[in-house]
Amino acid sequence: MSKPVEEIRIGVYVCHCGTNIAGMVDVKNVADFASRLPGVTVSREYKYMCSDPGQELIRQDIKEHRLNRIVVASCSPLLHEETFRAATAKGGLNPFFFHLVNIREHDSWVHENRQDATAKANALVHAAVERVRSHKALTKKQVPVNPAVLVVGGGIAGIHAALTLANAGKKVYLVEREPTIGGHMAKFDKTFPTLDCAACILTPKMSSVKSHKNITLWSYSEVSRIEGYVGNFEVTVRRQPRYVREDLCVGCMECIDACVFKEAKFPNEFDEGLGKRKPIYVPFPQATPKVAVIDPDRCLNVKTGKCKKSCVASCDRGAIDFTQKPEDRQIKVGAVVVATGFKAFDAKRSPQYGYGVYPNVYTSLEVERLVNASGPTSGEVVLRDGRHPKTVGIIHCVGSREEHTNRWCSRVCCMYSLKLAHLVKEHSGAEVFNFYIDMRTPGKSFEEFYQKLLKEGVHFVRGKVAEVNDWVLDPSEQGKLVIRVEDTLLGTVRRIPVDMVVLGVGLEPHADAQEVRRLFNISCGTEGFFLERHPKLAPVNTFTDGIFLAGCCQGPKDIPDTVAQAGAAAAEALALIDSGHVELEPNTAYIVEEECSGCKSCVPLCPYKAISYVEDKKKAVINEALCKGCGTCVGACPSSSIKQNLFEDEQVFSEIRGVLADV
Amino acid sequence: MAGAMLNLIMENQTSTNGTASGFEPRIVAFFCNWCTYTAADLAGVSRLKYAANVRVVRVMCSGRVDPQFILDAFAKGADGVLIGGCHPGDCHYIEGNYKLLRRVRLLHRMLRDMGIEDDRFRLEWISAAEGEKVKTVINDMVEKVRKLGPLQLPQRFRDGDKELEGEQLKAEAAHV
Amino acid sequence: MSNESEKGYLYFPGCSLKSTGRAYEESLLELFRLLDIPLQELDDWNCCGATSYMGIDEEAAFVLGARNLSIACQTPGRDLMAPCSACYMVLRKTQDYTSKYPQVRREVEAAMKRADLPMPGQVKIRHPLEILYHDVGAERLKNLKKRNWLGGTIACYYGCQAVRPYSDVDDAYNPVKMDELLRAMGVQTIDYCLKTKCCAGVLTGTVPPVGRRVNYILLKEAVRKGAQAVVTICPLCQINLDAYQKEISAESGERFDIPILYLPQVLGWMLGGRKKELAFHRCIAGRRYLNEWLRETKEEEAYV
Amino acid sequence: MERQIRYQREARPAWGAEIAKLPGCERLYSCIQCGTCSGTCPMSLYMDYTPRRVIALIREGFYKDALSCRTIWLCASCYSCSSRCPQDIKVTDIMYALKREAIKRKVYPSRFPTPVLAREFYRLVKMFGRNSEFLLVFLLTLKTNPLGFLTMARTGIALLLTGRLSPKVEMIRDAARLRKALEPKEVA
Repeated sequence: MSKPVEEIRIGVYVCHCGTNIAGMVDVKNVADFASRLPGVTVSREYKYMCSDPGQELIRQDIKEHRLNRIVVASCSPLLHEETFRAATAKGGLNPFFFHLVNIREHDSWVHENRQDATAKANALVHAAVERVRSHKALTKKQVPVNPAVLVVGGGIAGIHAALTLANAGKKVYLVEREPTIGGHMAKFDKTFPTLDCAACILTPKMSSVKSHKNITLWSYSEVSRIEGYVGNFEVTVRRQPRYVREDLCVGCMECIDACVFKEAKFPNEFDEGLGKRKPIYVPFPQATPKVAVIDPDRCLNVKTGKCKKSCVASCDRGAIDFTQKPEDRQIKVGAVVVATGFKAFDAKRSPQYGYGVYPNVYTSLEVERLVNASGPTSGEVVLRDGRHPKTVGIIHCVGSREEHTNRWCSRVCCMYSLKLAHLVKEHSGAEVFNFYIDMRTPGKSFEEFYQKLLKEGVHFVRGKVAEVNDWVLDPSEQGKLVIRVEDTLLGTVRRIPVDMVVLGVGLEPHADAQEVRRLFNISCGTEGFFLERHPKLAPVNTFTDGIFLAGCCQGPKDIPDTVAQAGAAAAEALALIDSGHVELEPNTAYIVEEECSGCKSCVPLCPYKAISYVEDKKKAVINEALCKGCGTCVGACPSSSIKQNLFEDEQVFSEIRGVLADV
Repeated sequence: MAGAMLNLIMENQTSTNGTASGFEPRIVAFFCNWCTYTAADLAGVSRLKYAANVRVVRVMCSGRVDPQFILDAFAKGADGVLIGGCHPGDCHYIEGNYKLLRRVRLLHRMLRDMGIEDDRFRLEWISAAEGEKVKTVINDMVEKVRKLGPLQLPQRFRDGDKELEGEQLKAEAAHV
Repeated sequence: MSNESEKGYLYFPGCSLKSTGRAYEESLLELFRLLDIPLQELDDWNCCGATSYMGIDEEAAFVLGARNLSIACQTPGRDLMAPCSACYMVLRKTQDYTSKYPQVRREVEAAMKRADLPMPGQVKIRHPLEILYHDVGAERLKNLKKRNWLGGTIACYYGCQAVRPYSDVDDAYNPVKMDELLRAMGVQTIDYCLKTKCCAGVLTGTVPPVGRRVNYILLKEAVRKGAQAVVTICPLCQINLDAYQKEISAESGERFDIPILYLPQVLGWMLGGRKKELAFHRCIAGRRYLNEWLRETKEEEAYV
Repeated sequence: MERQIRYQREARPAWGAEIAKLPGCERLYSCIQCGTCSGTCPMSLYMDYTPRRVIALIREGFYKDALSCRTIWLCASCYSCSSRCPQDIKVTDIMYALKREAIKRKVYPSRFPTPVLAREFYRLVKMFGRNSEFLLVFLLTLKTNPLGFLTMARTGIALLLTGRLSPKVEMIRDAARLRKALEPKEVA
């Protein structure tokens, strides 16, 4: 190059990270090694480089030793790259003259031999020293942020996030798949440990969502496409036809009475199938929006076109509209809160408990509806065969803590099982047995709740139930379900005949979590819940900037934690929006015009249509505003005329040279 | 410096556990920022243990990996090259990994023709959640390359050059 | 009919099918003859080691299995049928362990070398129930059906080892294939929740009170649910349920006299097999019911 | 009165770790003491320690109790525990490992027939390559309970009458080489 060659003066800093690095890597050896590499002016080791004094060290050295390149060997760039860039900038240097070497996550934490780990650290530091020589001064690009937010999922997490954002004056789109918002919480009777009524605390929030001027609520809708990037997402929402016009329906339910099906005969999803509904229905009295919906799989008119359509006639507002089609809405938002919730474990996957075989085996959600005053039995605990149970067994950990099903503890089952024990006992006077492996009551006032249950005379048997069946050994078991379990406190096997079995099913990701993950370009952990950016320090962020998580889609949690997390996600989204702009990494690609042969092979490679071909010049050109910095065109250019900032060929080659220098 | 390095290498060889020859393969890896690099971070956070033979070069997308990088790594003495990208359909940049895949297919054939065994060059899809896979892939690859033995391309180049030089000298001598 | 069943199968009888479980072998051979599926007995097979060997010398247990597998591999291209649940399980476990644990593999390799036998390659070990269900299929059985089952309602008893780890016969807790086959053939079966509960295995011999109690429970529940016969797929299950009914009746004061049959006996009978060939005469309990249920036609009787 | 306490000096935790190294026993330390194994075990009602407790004993290194208990000899190898364990512990294989240890150390309960049967069976198969149920029952009864012949008689006669018990011992052709394969392990 024609520029005057400046003398390269590199500062290398090796972090101990307490013993996290120093315990496995001989940091002194690494610093010594680096000090002997050409161009290295200063090489130091320090206990915690990310601490203030650590950063100060860099700043001072830049001043004192006229350093113009900085290498820090510490942890993952995903964690502290920004920290040290800032420290470099504080020293008066362009932050992109800095490079971070990961000798913790990729080295000290994963190796067991000190010499091997040290040798690897040396090689990686060597690579960085080679690399920074060719670093250039770069600036971050600023892009304005669209102040609207999309909230996906209308359970308590989505509701709370939407209200928080809307109260802060932001435009919110709340998209819910079901005909009503409310999620699982709307189905619950009471909430633990305070036993306050779920509907009483949830329904006011639901109606605020409906009436809030800043919230656009789209139920019976799904996000079908999302494009763009942090601050500027373009989203397509598909609204399913409910065959009832939302703008006209007032929820008077005349149409339901008028339906040609005189009897409600189809299982109501909201009642877990215990209650029945018609093809046209409102899922439950407080449904929001309170607009009827027509089930296309049940409605005679939708299915066959042959129905006298008495519903249409019954509606004096003319709200019923069989011509509705799925409709796509386009919106622009700056941030997205994903709050898609969980799915209850399918109890049929644990066949030893006889769910689906014996009618008196219930899941916990079914019992929530059964004890609910507004449920299908008006809160009366009556079995499927019409009897009232005298003894009830509640089995914890169904589908949880198990290699064959789900390995995790679902976190809420102990507490909701205690709650159900209390409610069932209160509603039916039955003798209740709880079967648990470990009693997990770590939340506020949880242990006190357990104590209360102990005093109420609920039986607690420590042991995982081996099987439930109707095998009879003696007359006392006749007509009962028999629970066979080792009482691990007594150290013997017990047979306990009961009338009703309640399965404390665990929480798991939705069946389509993988598709949702792809849609939003976020990650799932091994168990399938969405992965947060950092388990401690970025619990509501994802690896995609501008997309935040709230509620059980990130992992099982109870209502207080869900609400707290939803608030946090809303706050993160607010922080993003109120900053007004986002800074984009300057890792974009550019074309060196004189070297471009105009072969056009790069043009179709770009998924963002950032590359165009200029006919009169016979050259390709990259629109930097559209480039996302993947470098695919760079890797494919046959004449090497496309470069990528931060990942120039020369920089990668020197890194390769560095890691292999000791061969 | 060279002394210190040699020392380290010597120590390395005595400390290795596997083979009698004490050969420890050097593997250069190109990991994409979003999936595989993050998975390697996860392996670290989970304190999984794997062989120390792999040196990771971070790229934003596996699509950035230029065939030259791979050839260059072999030329500079790598015994193996590993590329880690997002699973098909999961690419942060929509489909950079597909574009890489096309190059890799071609390159595999080329390398084969050059006498570089298939096991020395590997492409793996590893998502951000698959820390465990980082471990198994690295261990497996190290094991396979260890069995193949050193590639020693730089050495072979030097030998080739020498031979060529010799031939030239001979030719010149004959000419004279 | 699948490819496998056209080729036929290698057949590993195991010790029980040559003695206490003779009826199993006889009826199985007859059934496969009626289905026109060739079976070839494994040459010079040895005992699989059953459950006892594992508890004394694990290596020896796997060597016993490996020798049989090695012989089977000398006739490549055919699956190996092991009707006895213990044999089936042990052979499969041998494959599993020799592939999963290098130390086991090394030991077995050394032993095979001593016996001058090649290390076994991959051979698929199959249980007759699963062969009948998948390779033959209910459709074909139905097409070949010659007789209706005039016998009583049946409890399908799967036992333990045929459906447990190392097996792909059916679900380990709730197997249904035997019920499905029999129901397809028009036989009534009960919902038998003890269908995979153990029959106590050799404990009926070594700790008789325990063994008899276990079998009492199995019989009692089957009868309570309305079963008039039990169908098994394992020689040990059969003998345990069959041979001790008198003792069990005496001890419990409840009278048990219920035929314990093998699946191939019932299927073979419905496919037109002969009573004698299907070895019904080897049943101990419930003989009077069998006489009543199994009526051969005049011609058949005359044929004798 | 017997004192009910376990002193730590009697425990050898390292022994538990040794067991966990055996094939099939590797998930021993994953046990969450839920008792599914005991609950599903058809024999647990007769055991002195439930299978879950045996696992606890091994893990804590109480080898004497773990090896001399009746539990391991009451295991009928039905694999119910193994297929149902939520932690995928192969409990049956752990029981086998304990049986082998107990026989090696000769600490199994005396005159308890199961280990005797196992050993007789082992010898028969080693000798002939196949098992003779007739001979086995004969040997077993002789060694554990000579009077048992009387109680066994009814079943025996029924089996003989139906042609299901034959005193003939079958020997495989290649018995010599099989013995060679089993050779270096001399047990029992």
